[in-house]
Amino acid sequence: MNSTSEFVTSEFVTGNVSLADVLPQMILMPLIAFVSGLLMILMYRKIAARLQRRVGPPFFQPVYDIVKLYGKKTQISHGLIHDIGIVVAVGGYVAAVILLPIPGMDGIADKGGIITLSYVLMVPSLGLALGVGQCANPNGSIGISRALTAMLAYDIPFIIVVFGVATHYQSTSLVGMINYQQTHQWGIFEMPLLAAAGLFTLQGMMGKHPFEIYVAPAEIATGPMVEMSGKYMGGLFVMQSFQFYVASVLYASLFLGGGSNWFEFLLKIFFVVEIPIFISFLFPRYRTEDMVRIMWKWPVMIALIGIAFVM
Amino acid sequence: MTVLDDLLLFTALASVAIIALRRFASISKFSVVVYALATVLLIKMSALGYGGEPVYSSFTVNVLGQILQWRFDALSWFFALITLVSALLAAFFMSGAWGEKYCKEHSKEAYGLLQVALILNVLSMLVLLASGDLLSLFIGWELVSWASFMMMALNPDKLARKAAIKYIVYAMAGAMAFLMAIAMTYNMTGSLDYVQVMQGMAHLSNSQIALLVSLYVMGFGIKMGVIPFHLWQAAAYAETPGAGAVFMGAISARMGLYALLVVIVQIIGLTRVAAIEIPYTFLDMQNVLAWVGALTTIIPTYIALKQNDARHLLAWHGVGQGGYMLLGVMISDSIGTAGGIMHVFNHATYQAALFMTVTAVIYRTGTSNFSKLGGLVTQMPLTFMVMVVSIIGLAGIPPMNGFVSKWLIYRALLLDGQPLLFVAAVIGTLGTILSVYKLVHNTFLGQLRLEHQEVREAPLSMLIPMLGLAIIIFATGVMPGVVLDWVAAAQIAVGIAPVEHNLGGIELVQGGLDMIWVTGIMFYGFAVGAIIFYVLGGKSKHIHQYDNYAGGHFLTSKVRYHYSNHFYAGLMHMIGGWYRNVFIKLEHALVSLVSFMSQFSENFYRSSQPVMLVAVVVVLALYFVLGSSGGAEVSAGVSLGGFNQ
Amino acid sequence: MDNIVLLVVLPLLAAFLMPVVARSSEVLARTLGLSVLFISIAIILNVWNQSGQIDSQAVSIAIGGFLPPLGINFYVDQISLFFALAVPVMVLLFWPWNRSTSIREYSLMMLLTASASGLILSGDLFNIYVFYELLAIASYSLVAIQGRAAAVAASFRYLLMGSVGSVMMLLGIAIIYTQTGTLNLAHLSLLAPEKLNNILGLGSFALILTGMGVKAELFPVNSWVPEVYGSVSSNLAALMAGLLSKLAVIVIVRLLILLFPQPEALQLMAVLGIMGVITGELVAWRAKDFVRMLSFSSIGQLGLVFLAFSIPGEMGMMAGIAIVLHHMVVKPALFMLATGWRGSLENLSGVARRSPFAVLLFIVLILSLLGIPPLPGFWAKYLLMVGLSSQDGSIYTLGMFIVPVAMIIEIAYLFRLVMIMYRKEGDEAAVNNPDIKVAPQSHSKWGLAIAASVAAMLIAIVLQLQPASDKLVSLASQLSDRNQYISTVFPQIHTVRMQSIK
Amino acid sequence: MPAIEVVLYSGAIGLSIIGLAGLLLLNNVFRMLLALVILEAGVNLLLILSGFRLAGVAPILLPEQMSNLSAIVMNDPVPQALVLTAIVIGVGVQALGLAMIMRIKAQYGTLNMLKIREQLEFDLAVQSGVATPVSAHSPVSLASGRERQLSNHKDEQ
Amino acid sequence: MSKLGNIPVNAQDGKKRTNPLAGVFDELVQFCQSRSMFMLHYCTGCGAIELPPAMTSRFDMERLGIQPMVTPRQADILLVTGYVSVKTLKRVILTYEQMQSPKYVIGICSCTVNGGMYWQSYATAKVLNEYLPVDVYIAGCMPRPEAVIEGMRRLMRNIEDGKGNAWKDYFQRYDYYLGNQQHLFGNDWQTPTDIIGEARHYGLESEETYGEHTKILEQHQQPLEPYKMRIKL
Repeated sequence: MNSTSEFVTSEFVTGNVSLADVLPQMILMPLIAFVSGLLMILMYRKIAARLQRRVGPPFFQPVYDIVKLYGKKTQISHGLIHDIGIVVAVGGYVAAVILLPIPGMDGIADKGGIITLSYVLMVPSLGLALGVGQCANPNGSIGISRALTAMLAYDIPFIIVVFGVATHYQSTSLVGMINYQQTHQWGIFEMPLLAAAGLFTLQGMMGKHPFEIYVAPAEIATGPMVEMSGKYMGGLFVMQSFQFYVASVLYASLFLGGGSNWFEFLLKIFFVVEIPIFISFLFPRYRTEDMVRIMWKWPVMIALIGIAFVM
Repeated sequence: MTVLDDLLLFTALASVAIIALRRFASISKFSVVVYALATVLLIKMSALGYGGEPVYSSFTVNVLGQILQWRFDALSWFFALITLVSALLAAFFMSGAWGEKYCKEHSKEAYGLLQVALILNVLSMLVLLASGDLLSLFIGWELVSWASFMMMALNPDKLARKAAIKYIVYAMAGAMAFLMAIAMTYNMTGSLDYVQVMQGMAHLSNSQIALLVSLYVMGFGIKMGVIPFHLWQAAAYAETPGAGAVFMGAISARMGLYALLVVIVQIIGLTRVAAIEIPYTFLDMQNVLAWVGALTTIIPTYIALKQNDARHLLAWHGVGQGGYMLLGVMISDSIGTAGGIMHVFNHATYQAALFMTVTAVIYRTGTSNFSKLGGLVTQMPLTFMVMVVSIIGLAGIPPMNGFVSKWLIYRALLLDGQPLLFVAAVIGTLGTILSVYKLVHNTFLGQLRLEHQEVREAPLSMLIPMLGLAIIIFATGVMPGVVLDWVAAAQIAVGIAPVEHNLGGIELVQGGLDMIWVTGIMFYGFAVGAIIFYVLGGKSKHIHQYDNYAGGHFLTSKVRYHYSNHFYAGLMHMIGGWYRNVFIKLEHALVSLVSFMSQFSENFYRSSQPVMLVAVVVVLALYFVLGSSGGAEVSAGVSLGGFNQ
Repeated sequence: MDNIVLLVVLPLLAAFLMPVVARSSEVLARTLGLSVLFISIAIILNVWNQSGQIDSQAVSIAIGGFLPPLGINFYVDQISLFFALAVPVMVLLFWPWNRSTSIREYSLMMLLTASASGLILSGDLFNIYVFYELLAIASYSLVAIQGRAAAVAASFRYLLMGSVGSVMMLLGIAIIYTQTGTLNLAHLSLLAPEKLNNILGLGSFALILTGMGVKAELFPVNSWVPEVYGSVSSNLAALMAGLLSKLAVIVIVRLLILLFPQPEALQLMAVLGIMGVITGELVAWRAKDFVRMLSFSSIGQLGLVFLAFSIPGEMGMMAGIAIVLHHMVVKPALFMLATGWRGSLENLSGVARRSPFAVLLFIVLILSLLGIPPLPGFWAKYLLMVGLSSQDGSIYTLGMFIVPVAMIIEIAYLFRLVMIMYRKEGDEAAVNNPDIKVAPQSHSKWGLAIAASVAAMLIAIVLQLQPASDKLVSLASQLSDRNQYISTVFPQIHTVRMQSIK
Repeated sequence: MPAIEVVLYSGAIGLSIIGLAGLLLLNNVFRMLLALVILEAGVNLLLILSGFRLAGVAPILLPEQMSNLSAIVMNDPVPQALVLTAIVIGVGVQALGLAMIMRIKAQYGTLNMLKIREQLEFDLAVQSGVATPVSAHSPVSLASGRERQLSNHKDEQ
Repeated sequence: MSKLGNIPVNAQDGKKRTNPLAGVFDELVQFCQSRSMFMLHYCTGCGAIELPPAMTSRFDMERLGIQPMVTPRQADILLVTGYVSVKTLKRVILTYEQMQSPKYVIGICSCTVNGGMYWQSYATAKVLNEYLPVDVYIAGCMPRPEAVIEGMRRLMRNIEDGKGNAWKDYFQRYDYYLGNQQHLFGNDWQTPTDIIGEARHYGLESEETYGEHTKILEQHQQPLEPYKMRIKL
């Protein structure tokens, strides 16, 4: 692994970045993420419909939904924290998106690295949790308690995967990892087991079937979203598109070599997000404890074996 | 007279003054002034924090062939800074409305005693931090233990008394292990002076070092509350009267880490510790200690998750965070130890702030029981804000300071190639996130209770220290370089390569951290989010908490529509069975064993024939005598009538 | 210098004169005892002032001009002088002041004083036996004279144990005599390396240890302690726990140093000491009343003393003396506090409100007893631990682990009591019905004064650590110095001989 | 060793053993005291024997014997002096013990060591307030039973 | 007023465009609103059985942008699918009030139109639009999925044309609806939602918002002011 580390370190030492250089990136990256995220949601719904032998929504359906939600005449707020919760939930993902390198835009990614990124990713959850908390609706609180439990469930295998990858590349810099993969070999070929475990956690991270117990519409009335109306719900829709995007880009950066050009990049991230979508409609929903159990069993086991190969 | 002399003398005189004046009403103002002046004296030594030469006290004692001396180096200065600032804030916190209420609820005398306990704690900690040899370290150690005990014992509740007793028994066990270790060190190296012991350690065998390390670690570990000695701390700290708990939670248990840094890291050296192989395993002593740290992050954190009282929850987290410090120090490279040492500072800031917020809640509502709180955010928004800032710090999420120290620890674990420890640390963090959300949700969020509708924000005297701490938490989170300067100096003092840092964090070729950028991006993100929310979305209406979706049910004030019981029911369904109270059972088993042996001994003393014992001892002694010398001499020895010989 | 003998003679005379004098004038009889005690103190202080050389060297006083080894002698060095001073001082402190005390009790107190002084000063083995027996008779009678049925029964059980013990001691002395043909300590010390360094010598040590151990609260022969201390007045208990046990210990140690060079003797003492520590503290943990707790704690502390003295070398000697001196002042002070606090521990609930000063004193005393730095008790314990860890034997290693365990148990029960004392009143109903409560009373001023002065003394020592530690070192070196003993008693012995002994 | 010495020594040791066994095995305090007397007698005898010489004479050194010291066999006088003292002390102790036995009998109404001990323990417990006093007429066993009950009653850890 | 043809609709047909771009944004929003309808199906009666086929693969409502939602906060359409008993009506009204405007009500089955086969029951509310402003009725017993979808499409067209404004009527003529509700439930009728406050907040009030019934309501009304976040030291 010494050759790797030398390689990574010699090439990707970033110097000081000036704000002017990165400002366009800071504006563009969330936009790209938003658009791709919307497309992913569309893909998600389309695939679901196809699997259920339906036609599915029209192409602009995600846009319609979001515009409609933001265009609501009346919307309720349960207080300042309710508002701030949504702001933080969206804003946290915006920050996370900026910290994720994409082709041609990696100026700021090195300021954090993968560990920082995975903790920045907790900020929206916490913000949302606070906002939901203020709604004073127990369904929301139950949903949050389940969501945090789910986070506990999938973050443990995820963090093992992150560790394995970082150990493999001898770096926590995402830019360094991507460049290494582009010049050598994709991570998925070098670390197939970790990649498999990563895919597993990706499923949990997206919060869709079969790990969407925290939403559970018929049981706890969509959990955290129960009191979300209008722009609050719209914020959550925006957040969800970011969520899809971040999860897929992260996976693509860790295992699929990121993207050297836009076409390749988009192909990869849509491919990545496709897999969990296909899986999600094949399984019924897991209960919370079952989700914890399955997440702590298989992906953890696979990832640990993967680490043993990497180290 | 050096500055250190001034500081110690000043604090000692101040404690005498506070003991004398404890019944006066102005004692609270006086004590604030005292801590402020002491802090000023400490700042006069601030050169230490940037790599200055150690300051020696001119006062020494020569006793039993030992020269006791006192001195301050960068590490002591760092810890002393935390101590004095938290004492200052705690004193300020209790100087106003809280103190008046405490006087009313208990008595003026009790309040005076709380002030006395605080100054004695500070004094004893300064003495401990200033210690220049192992014996003075032990003296300081015991003083700290007893000062803490005094603080804990001030709460007259039954639970608190029990906790205090438990504490002092544990503390005594730790002190005794420490004393044994000191005695052994003295016999092995012939001295107790740091420098000479350090030289003497070089000649010791690995097994000797192993014995010493395990005794020292047991002594210090009990104070830190590491597994398996973690049972005493949470109850004891939680039941300490509010302002006292602020101070204790912030710094008291960290004295264990200070001693550990001095003795294990500086004197013995982690390379020696790492050289000790544990037989029949592939671990060495350092790994074992790191694992102790890792388990300490996990187990108490998940015990905290089950608590139903805010103070207990926080106190358990205090135990758990100690594990991070130990883990960080035990990684033994410059980044890891920097993380461990820095975490002391960070932990002190947010833990003090959290205890203050909880105390403020108790001050206003009279309880910290989660089942009796909720929805206070509208009534106490500033307190809530401070709590949110601090729990973000505690959970180790950017941009607060707790993240930086944890990042350093994770980074060091990554560089060191320790996957399992890394995972353990992360499990601890995740558990922390879960339980801090429980804390903030069950006190401040959710439905406001009818009886709390008239609750007001905490008074200004309590808010000022809280807000100050919140600012510190955020500022040192954004600019960790400020603290890392001191940490680097402390690292040099204990003989570890200092961490390379800048104002924003760590520069590391293999992926560094720049908190200024990270925070900037985060706030940029929040700004974008706010624009999306406030500009694109329409007007919203603020509604009553009873206007809430309940499946078509009509909510009134009679219905408690709030979720706080069994908060993580799903998770507990899964891991609930893993809480087997193993350590509590072990503790009980130990007590039962002592009880059994005690009954056995008592029966011995109750024998009805007094002469029986004499006969028994004579027979046994003679048996021992015969056994020890062999029978051959008996016949030779028995030659009676010896006068003529 | 020679008037040291008066320390024994005067109280003995007074003891026999008192009943006679009392027939004519009771007041005179009462003052007689006190005046004798004051005279004794004056004599000792005079001797101490007169001869500065006592700090470094000792003096032997031949009784009646017969020189040892044929005559009997008193041996006066720092340590014996110190304890000889302690005897009248402590008897004075714990003098039964109240008017109803019978003149017989005063008389017995004088007998106690005389025999105690004789015991510590005597340089002759058989004299030691005689004084020891006198001391025993005085203390049996003092216990029995307390009047209560329990006291008589306890005293009788004590008597049985003590008598058998002294018979054993006599047997030991007989063995020594058959081996060496002399009873003078210095002479014995000269002969010991040849004559007593064998199994019989060891046996005799075991027997003497058993005999003296009864008084010194040695482990298995101390079951009288809780019974007797529980049934007598606190004054007497303080005297017995504080002074008499320490005298016996010092005599044992002196015999050990002079007569028994075998390492097995030390091991025997170490084993019994360890057992004493652990059983004493364990039972004290279960004790339900204050006096019983103190009694068992005292057993534990004496166990520590034996363990400390069993460490070969000067470190052990220092540790032992330090613990002895410390316990000698602290335990009586605690017994004085017990005067107000007899009774169930539960009844002490909330006494801190009624008598805060006494509770404060109690805490200071037990902190020192537990060995909390920088109080003097800590230095004693520190020396003990250093001494124990400097030795290789498995017994000492065991001791090194047992002592901390015992301390932990001790802190548990002592601070459980402190917590009970600081309870809010009416917090917890007492276990038993109210009519059997022995309600806590306020302390006598005298008892509080003693406790307070002891506490003040402890703190004064903390402030004067350096001189105190120097003094301790010189005491220890003098006590462990066999050659000084021999050369003091037999100044004519040639130095070449001395070296061969070494 | 001459046969007569064996007899003497074994007699002395036998006396001691009888005394010790009596002390250990008997329950009556008066008999225990007597056993103590026997034990002391045995030990005193041993002490005497240590200075005893077969066919020895009284240790009075006459001037004409000075020339031929080694030929004279004398009994050792020191043990005899010691034993004299020991006997005196022993008698004193025994008298004290007897007086105590009388007091015990008067107050407890029994000479049985077991009962005395139980009553003693109970009295101590009552004095210190951890047990209930009962009337003087209640049987000892009842009292001790109650005391035991009480001592098991509350056991704080 | 209970006739079907009298469903009050405040048509805004005569709206003039002064600036060609002035209404573009509004029109976009209206278009999106019509293409994205989240429905809350309040399954009061047998009509609900026809909804699953309408949603699933046979008819697939999602291609029209119609999705089921479970909480009134997120929903746009309230489907009342059958007879409404008095007890149920209370819940229906609460649910409606908790929905966020613009919101629409679709009455399915004859029972919601005129009581249907329960026309003489003492326990049902016969005409739904006396209590809530109903946008579309889908008659039939029960209407088939095709009919349901047709009803939805009608509503979509209305919204797109800017005619789906029945929700405003509830604010503007609150007194009328409240009167009917009080008539049925008694004078102490109150929901936890603050309709008057909302009307005032969003400027949707008119003279008819207040009247004798709102006065009755005010007499016994529990306070509905939210807890203000305040810093009172």
